[in-house]
Amino acid sequence: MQRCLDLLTSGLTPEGILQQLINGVTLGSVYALIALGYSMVYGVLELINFAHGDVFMIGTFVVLGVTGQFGLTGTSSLALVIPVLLLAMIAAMALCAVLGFTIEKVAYRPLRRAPRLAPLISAIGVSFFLEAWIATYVSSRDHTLPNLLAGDIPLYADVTIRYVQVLMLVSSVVMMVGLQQLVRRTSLGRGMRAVAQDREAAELMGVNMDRVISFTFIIGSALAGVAAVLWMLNYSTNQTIGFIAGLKAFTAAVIGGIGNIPGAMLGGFLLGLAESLGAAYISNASCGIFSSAYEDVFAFAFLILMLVFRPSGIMRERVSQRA
Amino acid sequence: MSFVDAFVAFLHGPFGNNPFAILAWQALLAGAAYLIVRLVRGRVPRQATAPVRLAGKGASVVLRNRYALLLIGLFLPLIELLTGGYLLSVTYSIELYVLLAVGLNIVVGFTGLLDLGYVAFFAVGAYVYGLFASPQLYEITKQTTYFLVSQSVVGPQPGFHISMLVLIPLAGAAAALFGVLIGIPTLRLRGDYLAIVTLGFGEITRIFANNLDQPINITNGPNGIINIDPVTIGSYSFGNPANHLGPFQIPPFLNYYYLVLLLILLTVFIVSRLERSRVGRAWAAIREDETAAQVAGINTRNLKLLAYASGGFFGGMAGAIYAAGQHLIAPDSFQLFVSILVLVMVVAGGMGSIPGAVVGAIVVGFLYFLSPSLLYLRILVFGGLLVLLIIVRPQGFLPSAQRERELEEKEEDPSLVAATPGPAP
Amino acid sequence: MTAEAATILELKQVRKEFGGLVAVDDVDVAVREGEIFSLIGPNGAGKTTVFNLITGLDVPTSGTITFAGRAIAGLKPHVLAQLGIARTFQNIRLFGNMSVLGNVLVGRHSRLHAAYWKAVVRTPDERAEEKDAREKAREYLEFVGLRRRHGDLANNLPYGLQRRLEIARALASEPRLLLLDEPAAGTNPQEKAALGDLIRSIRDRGVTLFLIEHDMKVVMGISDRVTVLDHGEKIAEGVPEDVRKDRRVIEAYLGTGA
Amino acid sequence: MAFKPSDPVLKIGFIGMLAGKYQNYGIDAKNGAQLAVDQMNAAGGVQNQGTTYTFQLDPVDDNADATQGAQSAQKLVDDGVVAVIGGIFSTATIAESKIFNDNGITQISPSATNPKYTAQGFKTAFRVIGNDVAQGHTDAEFAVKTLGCKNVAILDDKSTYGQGLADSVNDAIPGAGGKIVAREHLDATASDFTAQLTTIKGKHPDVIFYGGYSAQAGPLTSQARKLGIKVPFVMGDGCEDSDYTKLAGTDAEGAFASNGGPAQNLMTGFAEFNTKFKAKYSVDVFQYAPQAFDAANIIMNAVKTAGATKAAVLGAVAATKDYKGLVQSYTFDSKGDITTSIFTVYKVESGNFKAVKAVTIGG
Repeated sequence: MQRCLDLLTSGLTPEGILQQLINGVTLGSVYALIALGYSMVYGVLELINFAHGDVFMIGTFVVLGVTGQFGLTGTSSLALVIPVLLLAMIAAMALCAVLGFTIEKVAYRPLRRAPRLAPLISAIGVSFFLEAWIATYVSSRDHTLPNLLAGDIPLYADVTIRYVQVLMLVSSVVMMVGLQQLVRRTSLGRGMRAVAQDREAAELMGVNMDRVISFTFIIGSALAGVAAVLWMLNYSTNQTIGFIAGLKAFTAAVIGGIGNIPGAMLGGFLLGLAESLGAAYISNASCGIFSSAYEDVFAFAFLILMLVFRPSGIMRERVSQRA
Repeated sequence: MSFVDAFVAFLHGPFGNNPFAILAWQALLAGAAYLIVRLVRGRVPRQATAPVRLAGKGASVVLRNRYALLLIGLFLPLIELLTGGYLLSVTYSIELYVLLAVGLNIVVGFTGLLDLGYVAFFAVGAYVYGLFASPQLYEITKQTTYFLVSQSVVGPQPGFHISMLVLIPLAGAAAALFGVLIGIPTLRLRGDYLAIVTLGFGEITRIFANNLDQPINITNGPNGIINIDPVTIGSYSFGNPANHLGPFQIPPFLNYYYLVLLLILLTVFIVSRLERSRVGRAWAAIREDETAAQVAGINTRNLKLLAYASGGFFGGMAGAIYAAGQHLIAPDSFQLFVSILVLVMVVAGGMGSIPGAVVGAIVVGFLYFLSPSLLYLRILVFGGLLVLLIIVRPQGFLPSAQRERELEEKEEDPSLVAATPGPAP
Repeated sequence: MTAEAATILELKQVRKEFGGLVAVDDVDVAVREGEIFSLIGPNGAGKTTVFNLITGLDVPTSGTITFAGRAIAGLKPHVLAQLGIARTFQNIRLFGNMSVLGNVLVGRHSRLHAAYWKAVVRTPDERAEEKDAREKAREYLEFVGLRRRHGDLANNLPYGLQRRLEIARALASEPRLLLLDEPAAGTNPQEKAALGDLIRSIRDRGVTLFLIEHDMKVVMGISDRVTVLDHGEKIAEGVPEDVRKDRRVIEAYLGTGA
Repeated sequence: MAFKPSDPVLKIGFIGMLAGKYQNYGIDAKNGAQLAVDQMNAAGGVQNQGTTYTFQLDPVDDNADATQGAQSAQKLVDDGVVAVIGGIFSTATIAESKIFNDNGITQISPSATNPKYTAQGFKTAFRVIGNDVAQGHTDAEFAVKTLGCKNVAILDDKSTYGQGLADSVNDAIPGAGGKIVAREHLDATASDFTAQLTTIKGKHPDVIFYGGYSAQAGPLTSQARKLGIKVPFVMGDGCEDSDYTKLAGTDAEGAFASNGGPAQNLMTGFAEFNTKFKAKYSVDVFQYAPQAFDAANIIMNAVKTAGATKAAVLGAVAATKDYKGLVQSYTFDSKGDITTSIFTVYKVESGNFKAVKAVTIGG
């Protein structure tokens, strides 16, 4: 018992907690960006676009390709790094957008009136296809970028926040605000909201459904392209990361209230925090019964609890009454 | 092999190793395939009910020829043995998948609950068998270290070694109970949400299996459980390679093949009787419209749990036999991919159709299990075919024969044969 | 009409709110055994919510619902089916990919009792029960005029017949009280007349009927008593002739342009 | 080729992951075995009782998966192999060992280090590499005694290999005089390890031991450095490869990793081996090619001494004593483990692993 109490308090330092918060928010910002794509597509089509995570994964390989082409290293000057990263982002956004558009056209559109499970199965097929394609024709190994944009800002004691982390945070919030404006202000955004509310009614009102859906996929996938750049600045990639990242992002979207843009953002941050704090402190909190290897269990448990007790999500978006 | 090589080269295209060139070539191929599909299929049907109208034919062909199929099932392994044991080992793996597909079909096909975590039941069954028919539980009490294990004398094995006649049903029951436990929190969820939650449960199960070596070593973590007893009836051990029938040697895979065949027959028998009973009708009603089913007097909660439990039971039995035949089980064998593979079998065969699940498992299984050295390429082709299949034939190879069966009943009804056709009142 | 008939269903001060929005506002309704009772009101008047409260799909925020002397608010739908309440839906909810006969057999579910394992073994009592269920189901199909279509998929029936099938499915549970949610919606005048006959003959079998209608003309012909609901509130009640003349009713209906 | 067409050709099986996440290990070992077979055939094969035997390698893929492993093992049995080299990863190897044992086929793994592989009581299971217990001991002694780091943090990826090795280190640290200040785990599919690293940072270790593969070890090292963790990393053979130095980039500098066998420059004949290897496969030796090369030679040698039946090969392999291979001298004990195992600790200097210490255990 005493051992438990010791465990409970050991390692709980202000620096540690602050560092874990920063870790969590950084991870969460990428989840959030991917979650936006899930959330938008689900809002409009009520479809879990299982292949969305793989679109993101392909984005990371585009980033690798572009930065590799310019031979970036950890010692490259900012004058080279920044334009190349921007170029990589544009390339990843463009390729992901084309891919998202194509996937919808080929794998989902023919199934719009098919039984409910059909598009989900199709999405799983696309996901497998993309992963295996990368593994067969590009690489089945792990890859990282060199340490670009090194440097950090001291915060407290020996805790610092790195420039890359600040960039990740700021970019994801900017993207979220931009998307929110797009949905609120533009006619296309109105169309999206209309289709999300009631597909048939929107069609009767003269909303071009196909166009709205295509556009939803394009925007969501382009955001995954942005997420890919940010991801590569901090983490590594291989052909399988899309599936895991996608699942986490979907969880984030559900936590925030699916179909809700700020919700997806908030859900991403919350999930990132839950994972970081969970992995860091669960061992202490459970007297050593659970170890940090249960990290993924937290995400799934969070999702399950959320769906069971508060299916509308934190932001209380209307959950469609499907029967 | 030359055909496979040619196929690989064809997919790779003539433009060298640049991924973009390969992508462009494959996009071209896909475009051509898409055009052909469009031409063959005509326009996309505008009605959700279109697939159903096509239902029936294929499944009844299978049903009518079921005795011929049974004969093939009985003699196929003997023919395969002429080429050695490899084909038989593949056939045996596929058989386990048939059992899984028939079980999952109860949940997904009959009841309409999309379960992406079915592998959890398989795992529970396998671990129940593994724990109670191996030295593992003994080692828990021993608090072993690696040194001790490597020095322990292997002779008569310590630990529990319970008979398979008890363990296989017990494994099924444990998986059924597990089905009820994960069913309870998901009762209110529908469609995609349910899919993602069940997927989560499947992954959680695997992660627990991988981590329950601490603080007490129950599952032996990533190493898995080894030295699992083979199925033994009396003094006949299924795992003994020295078994002989007259001059013929009986390889272990053959024993297990017939055991699983027997279980498949039993399962198909039970499941098809359930399908035609009030339970099966209630499941179908839940699949079609849960609210209307409730109002029609169906206790949807209990019947959904019953579906999970039944599906879990057959999955658990399959897991137990897998563990017995495999000699070793490890968490890595219970990946999400297994759930998806079984689901694809059910969908490809035709959801809600027992002959469909069986045929789907056989076709998809052979596609998948042959040519293991082409791991990624076969997943590539597998993924592509999956999309193509669901677009061209969303109802599967052999969709539910329900309608056909009702028509058969019509023939049995003398009053109807006598009735003159006329306009409905 | 016998004024002395016992009350079979009574709603007292029943209220239902959805997140602050009042759908049913302290409504009192009493249905007497053996009558054809209608609840009418313009769209959005809260009629379907009343049915959902009676059949257990929704739970009232406050108030009591009594069926055959028993408080039933909050009971599960399948329990209520067991007790003898059946219903149809405004937007027909059949089991589309099941046969016509299969739909009625599902309706019979709450009157069947064979256990899970009995279906597998096919015990004699299970067989007898299934045989009986099929015979009963055919009788109900005969009753609504669908006997010859029993092998068809429910989805393939024309609209009017789907309505009748839904009624047959509801009758298969041998209800004491049958709730019909806008049974005339989308039917032509001819079908409307036939429907009136069907409803009367259901009453003649001893089933109490509770109708919701949007269209006043339909109910006035067949109902024994009528209650008018507007914006979740009861505004009139009585025999059709009286209700038809009620000032508030006329206002409500003219006000919504119906 | 120097042999007559009528000479009997014996099949030697190879089983391991040839396509997939860790295919580089399998392909490398397969190439090593193939090279041994080619050299033997070029030298005219082996002779036993007047018959000249030549050899053919029969490679199959097990996807490092138990189910697939059993099937593929069965395929080798059907093909009539006299002995098998493989598998590469422990879990699949253990699953395969049952099939080979059933059929009396000798199996020599060049790389499966889990102690349980040879502890099942199968007479057919051998390996030409030291097991995890010996390697864990090596790493623990190195970290505590050589580096002088008393406080050790242990991290693993919860894989059969990673956790197995980490557990062995864990058991060996107290004996070496060290103290374990943190024991953490990663999920093998995770990308973000900062939570575990932050916890470790708070425990102020002098050294971090990681049990796992370079795919995670590379990013893990980078993330540790970005968090300001400056203590050295000590790892196992799963990380002693060019993937690690590539993934971790400049952060890899100063990291240590142990591996079975002597340093390549200390193996007699390695230079020649690598030259031939590179000429044939146009890549450098990655990991276990030398061990697989030796395993193949042990099998072919057994044919030479005892003949071409499965039983004869098994008997001769079990009796192997002081066989001088490329990597080391091999003697099998009664379980099928080698009696003497050699380990070498390497350090990353200017982007490459350089041998810094050799350890011999047993013998």
